[in-house]
Amino acid sequence: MKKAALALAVLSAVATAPVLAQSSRDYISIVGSSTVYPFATVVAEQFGKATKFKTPKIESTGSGGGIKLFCAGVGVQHPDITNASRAIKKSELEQCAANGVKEVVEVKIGYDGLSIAQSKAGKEMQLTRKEVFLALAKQVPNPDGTQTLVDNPYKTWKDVNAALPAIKIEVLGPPPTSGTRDAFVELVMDEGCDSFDFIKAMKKADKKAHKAACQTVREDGGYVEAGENDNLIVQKLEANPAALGIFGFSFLDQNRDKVRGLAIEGVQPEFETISNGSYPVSRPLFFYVKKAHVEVIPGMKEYLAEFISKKAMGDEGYLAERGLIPLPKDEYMSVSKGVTALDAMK
Amino acid sequence: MTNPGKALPEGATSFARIQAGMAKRRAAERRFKMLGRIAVSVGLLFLSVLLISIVSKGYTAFWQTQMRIDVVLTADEIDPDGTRSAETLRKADYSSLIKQSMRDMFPEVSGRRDKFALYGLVSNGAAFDLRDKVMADPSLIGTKVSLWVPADDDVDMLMKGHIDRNAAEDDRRIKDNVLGWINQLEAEDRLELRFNIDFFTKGDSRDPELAGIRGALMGTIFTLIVTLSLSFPLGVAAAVYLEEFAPKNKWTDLIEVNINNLAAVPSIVFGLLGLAVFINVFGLPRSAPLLGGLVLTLMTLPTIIIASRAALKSVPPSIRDAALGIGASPMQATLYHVIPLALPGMLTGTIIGMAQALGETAPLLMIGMVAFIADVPQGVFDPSTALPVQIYLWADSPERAYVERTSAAIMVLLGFLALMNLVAVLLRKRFERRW
Amino acid sequence: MTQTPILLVLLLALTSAAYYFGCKRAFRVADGKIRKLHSLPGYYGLYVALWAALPALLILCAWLLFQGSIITRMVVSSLPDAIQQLGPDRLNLVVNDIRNLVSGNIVSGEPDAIMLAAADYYRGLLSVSRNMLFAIVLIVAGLSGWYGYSKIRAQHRARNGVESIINWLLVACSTVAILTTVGIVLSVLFESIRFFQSVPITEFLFGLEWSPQIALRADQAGSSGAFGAVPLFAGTLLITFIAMTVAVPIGLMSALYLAEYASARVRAIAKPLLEVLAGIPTVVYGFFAALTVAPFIRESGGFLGLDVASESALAAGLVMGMMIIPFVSSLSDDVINAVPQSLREGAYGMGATSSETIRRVIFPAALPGIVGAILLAVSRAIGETMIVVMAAGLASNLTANPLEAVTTVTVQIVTLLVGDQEFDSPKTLAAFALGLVLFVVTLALNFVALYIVRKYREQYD
Amino acid sequence: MSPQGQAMALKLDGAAGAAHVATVGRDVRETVGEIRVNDPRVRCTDVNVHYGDKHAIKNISLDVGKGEVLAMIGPSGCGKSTFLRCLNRMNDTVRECRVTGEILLDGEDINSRHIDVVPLRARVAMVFQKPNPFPKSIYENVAFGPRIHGLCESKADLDVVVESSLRKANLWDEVKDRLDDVGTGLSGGQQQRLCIARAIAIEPEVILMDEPCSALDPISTAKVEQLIEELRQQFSIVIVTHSMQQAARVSQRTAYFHMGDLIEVSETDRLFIKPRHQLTEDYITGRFG
Repeated sequence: MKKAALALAVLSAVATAPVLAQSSRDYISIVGSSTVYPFATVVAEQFGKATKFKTPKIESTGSGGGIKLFCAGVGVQHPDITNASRAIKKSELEQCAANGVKEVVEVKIGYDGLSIAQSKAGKEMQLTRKEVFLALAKQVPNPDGTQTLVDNPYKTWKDVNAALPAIKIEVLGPPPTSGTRDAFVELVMDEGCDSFDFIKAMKKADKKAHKAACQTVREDGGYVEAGENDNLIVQKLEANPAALGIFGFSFLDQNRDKVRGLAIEGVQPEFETISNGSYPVSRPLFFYVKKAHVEVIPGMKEYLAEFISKKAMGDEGYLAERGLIPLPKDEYMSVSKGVTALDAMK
Repeated sequence: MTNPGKALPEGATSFARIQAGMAKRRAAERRFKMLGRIAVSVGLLFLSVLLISIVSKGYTAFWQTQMRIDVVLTADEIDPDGTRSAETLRKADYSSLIKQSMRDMFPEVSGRRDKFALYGLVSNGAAFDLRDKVMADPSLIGTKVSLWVPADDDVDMLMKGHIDRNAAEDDRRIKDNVLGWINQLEAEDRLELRFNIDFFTKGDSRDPELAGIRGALMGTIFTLIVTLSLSFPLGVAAAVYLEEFAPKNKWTDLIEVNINNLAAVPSIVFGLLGLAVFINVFGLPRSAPLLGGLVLTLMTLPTIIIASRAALKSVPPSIRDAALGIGASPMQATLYHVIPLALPGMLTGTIIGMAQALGETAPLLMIGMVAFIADVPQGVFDPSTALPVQIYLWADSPERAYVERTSAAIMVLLGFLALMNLVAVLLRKRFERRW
Repeated sequence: MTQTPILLVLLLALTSAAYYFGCKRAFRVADGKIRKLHSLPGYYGLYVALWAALPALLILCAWLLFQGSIITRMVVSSLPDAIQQLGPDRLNLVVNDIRNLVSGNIVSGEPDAIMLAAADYYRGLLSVSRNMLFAIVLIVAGLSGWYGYSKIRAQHRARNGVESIINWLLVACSTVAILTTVGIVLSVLFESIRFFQSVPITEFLFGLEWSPQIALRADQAGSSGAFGAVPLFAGTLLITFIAMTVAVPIGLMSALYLAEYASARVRAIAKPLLEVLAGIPTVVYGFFAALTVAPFIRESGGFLGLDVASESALAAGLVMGMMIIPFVSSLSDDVINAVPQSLREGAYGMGATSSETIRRVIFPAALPGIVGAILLAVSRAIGETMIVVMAAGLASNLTANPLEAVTTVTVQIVTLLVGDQEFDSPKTLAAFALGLVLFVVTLALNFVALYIVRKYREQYD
Repeated sequence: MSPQGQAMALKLDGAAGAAHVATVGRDVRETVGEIRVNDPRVRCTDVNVHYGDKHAIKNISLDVGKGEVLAMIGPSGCGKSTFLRCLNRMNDTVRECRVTGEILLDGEDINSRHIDVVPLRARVAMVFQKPNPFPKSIYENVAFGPRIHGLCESKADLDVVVESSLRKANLWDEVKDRLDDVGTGLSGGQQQRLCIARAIAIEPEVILMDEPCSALDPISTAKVEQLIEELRQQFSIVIVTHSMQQAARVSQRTAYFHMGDLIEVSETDRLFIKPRHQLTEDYITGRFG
């Protein structure tokens, strides 16, 4: 009898599973970038507490994984919104369209500063993008002045620039799978690289070679791929005063007592300097909305409204409090207009 | 004494030789025993270092700084039309009331930046606390209420000593003027460390001072219920079949190799399986405890089957023979004699499997359980996280106050584990035997 | 759907009744003399009960499986043409809205008349379906129960019938393992094949350089983009080796000490305490490794004049070994306890000391089990993810120096799958290929383990 | 087979010839017969064993003479095995077991807490009820004792010891061609003789046998009994048996145990022909047990 009851219980458990798998969804489902995640969650929480709707579910899947899920199709089993720390690619949009996700609304929510930081115990340094490029690229212009590329010979910062201290080059940064790395390469390495005229000239002649020269990071230990956990980088910096770390501005802001940001080309990473554009290393953040879902998933419109409201995205909004660098006024206006009208991307 | 052994060298009786060797053997014995002691103590030392580092980081999270504020609930602000309808009360701007009360406390503060900092002393959650209070008792409108609300995480960190008051201003997250306000509030007895009930009753939040583990805990409980109710009967049934009834042939060999192999398959691969099969083929909802439970079931099943088979194996064949010998069918012999004897071993294996499931994070990464979910799940279909995932998420959060909460969540998780281990110990103690 | 439990309870009641009447009837046909029956009366009861429950449950499952889609189809066909033309995806959303309306959830906006009508229709269909289900399940249960009931004779072999049903259930349970394996293979195989179409399998397996830096965007250049997985395997092995050098001696000695020397009190306290180590979530170990152990090793290395990477393999391996101790000790302990007491007595009876008994008699006798335990621990170490993700770093490094940073297979799987990269690039696919390798390796490991265990078992039986 | 021939070796101790008077406990029965011998190898005085609350052996005094086979008989659970295990402190391996009293081996109290049980057990080896060869080769089984006790310096020495032990155990001819086979692969009788060979390889003074033939067939039993007879030349043997015929066949003296008491001990012939105690008589005439 016991066995029979057991079997019955098992069978019933198996039986009920598919039934509810088809049940309805009454909350917003959001996926995407781990960089946007902390901002999206704040909005979601505010939204959940202030309205009668359920708090949206937000998964941190990385931008690529998020877009993959987002583009898989239209319907309850697919997410409504994806966050991204980079703009969606054309190929990805095409993939979306092929799967029936034809109308996608792009929302630019602000900027994220990328900071290079060191332990407070370390010797204070100032860097330029050129120096960073020389220290971290796989191949650099030959130090003897000839216009050729050689494998990076620099071991210490002093080798790069005699004014810098003789500390071993050790930079903890995001892995190549990360959008943060993407941004770092584009904003720092590319720029530093183009400060050499002969490389810049390559751009016209051989685009590919130019990119290979500028965007390839050394793999011999000078650059340490430290994972996506920025807190861990902070902790590691604390343990190792000689190392530098690359991470988002919000982490720097939270850990001011442990680490200090390095000035890039003389500009300290500060809230103001990033917002007004004088700090050179910052990137835009986005989220993408599936227009087909706006009308049918409960709370979608209200969530969008909450996100673009002044108290969230404005200069003194709670997102700014969390370290998101707000959009300039005119850009904010146009984004806000676009979202209200639900203008789909082309 | 006895005849000298013919085979032994002359002049030495075996006893004398034994005596001569004893010192060395005693020493070897002592060394061996000491090695055993050292091994056990090293293991325990590891455990205690780990636990001490966690507890010392996390115990403060069980207290939370609360701030007493006096709020004037002006009717005009909350309910200008006087309807007292729930919708109006819900939508009112309570945070402006709280800001007003902060300004009342520190009338000398001026300038946008400073005011911003002043408002920041109170948690974002205070407005919602106030709203709930007003909605529960609308008659409060128009009066002045004094209530305790959670203070901001920075204030909390300062009160708990995680922020050094004596550090230079530049090195401190709290600036001098804010520190002055906090000192004043302290002097007025408006700041107090109280037991942090919210930590156990609330779901996740992006504000450390409001974040709780209830959501993750419920998610874990639901997940484990699903896992246990599937994996235990399945595992025991499979083990009983393979150990007691299965004929020895290619097919059962295949099953056996399979199970052993599954036990060794990395948990993250089960995550891939869950993603491909349960989500993409069966269309189960992402992030649901049901899904997590299914994946963890498949993951723990081999553990349980192997442990159960070992338990069955350790029941001497004489028991089976005895039952069969008096005319019981194999099924009866198994059901009435072998399984009851093997049950403690099976349960121990199941508990180990459950403990493994309880701490598992990697496969849940793949099936969407690493998510921000503020609402406490109500069933196995609601989106939810699990405790270890919550720990992973909090550990990844920039706010410093999450460090202690992470450790505190770990402590809760370990509490769970201790409970499960206790059950396992009791079982083992009760039933352990040597044949 | 909330009525399903009620139905199940009713079915349970019916089953119990069937059991009761089955027993009763068995008594009756035997005139109260149990000896006359082929089986005990309880088996007749179970026989009838199983007859009553199983067909009804099968119907219930099938019904619930198809009910949703059938009702949905009917509702959709009742909707205005304009909505029906929407295409399957959009329709799915509309249906979701209707379902939300039906179950009284929050809906997207003010429902219009069409939606309300559809919802009403849906509700109606649902209740009809439920009633029908109720009726059909109960009737089937009754009929099939009656059939089972009518078959009861004194010489009817009820026990054999029941036992063969149970046997089949047990067989079904044991095939879950096969299904799981098939599922795993299928879910990694296809993507791996796609990966091997763009990267040759020989390069993947034997290439000495791992640097999966494909350009993130079409207008970017990546690094070398090498997919040679040897450094990953080497890193995994290095960390596993370190972990095992920590875990095996400590775990084994603990097990031997606790089983053979320790007093009951010490054993009762120490054993579960050690097992706590196995249950601590790997996330916690990861942080412990990265924040406490790694800096400690780095500093003590610096003190000794050694150059230690901040993400040294040693730190990850050490902490992983710590985690694995209880796996070795617990499993070995069980094996050691299973060694017959008579062997111990045989050795003691001739004047062997405890350590001699352990080393020369118990240990060899328990060896197959211990080897099994250790191999289990090895595969656990190879597949461990969170610790290495947090403590072992990502730089692929072909080295045997435990003080340097290495990366492992699992770390790369995680990094490749939850990064920000484009989702159909070889990078993500590489994760599946690595998963496949991991799977195959553990398979091979187990074959070896089983072979060893068998060989020893033959010798010691 | 008659023990008469050995009677001279067992000069009865005159002083202890009379009934030994138990010193404590009303439930303790007095022992009838000759508990003492002239030249004892082992002399036990007032031995008590407790398993937790259970009083398993009650105040027993008994001698084991040199070169004699002492049989212990009695119904199941009477304590004969427990008493046997006292003689080489095997009860130490049982938790909760407490042994008191004096057990002198060649005049040295082996029940003292200070005694080292390891060399003791090398002097008083034990063979168990169920043959328990180690899961190793036949050779390794016999070599185990000499190896751990360091009795042989070279492989050649060891070979000699193994061969002579196997010969003494009447097993050599049966196994000499397969010394590397697993010991557990032998037949039951061979296994038991292997265990005996294993015991005598360390040249003990006393061999304890706990129902060594209970798991064997009659032919194997006969072989083991013959072996015991031969071994008596060199060792003292204490054998527990529940077969009275076996006791009669192999032993010079027999002790009858009943519920933890030593009821009677006499020369074997005398005990079986003219039991002095009613309980003994009941037992050997098959009235109970």
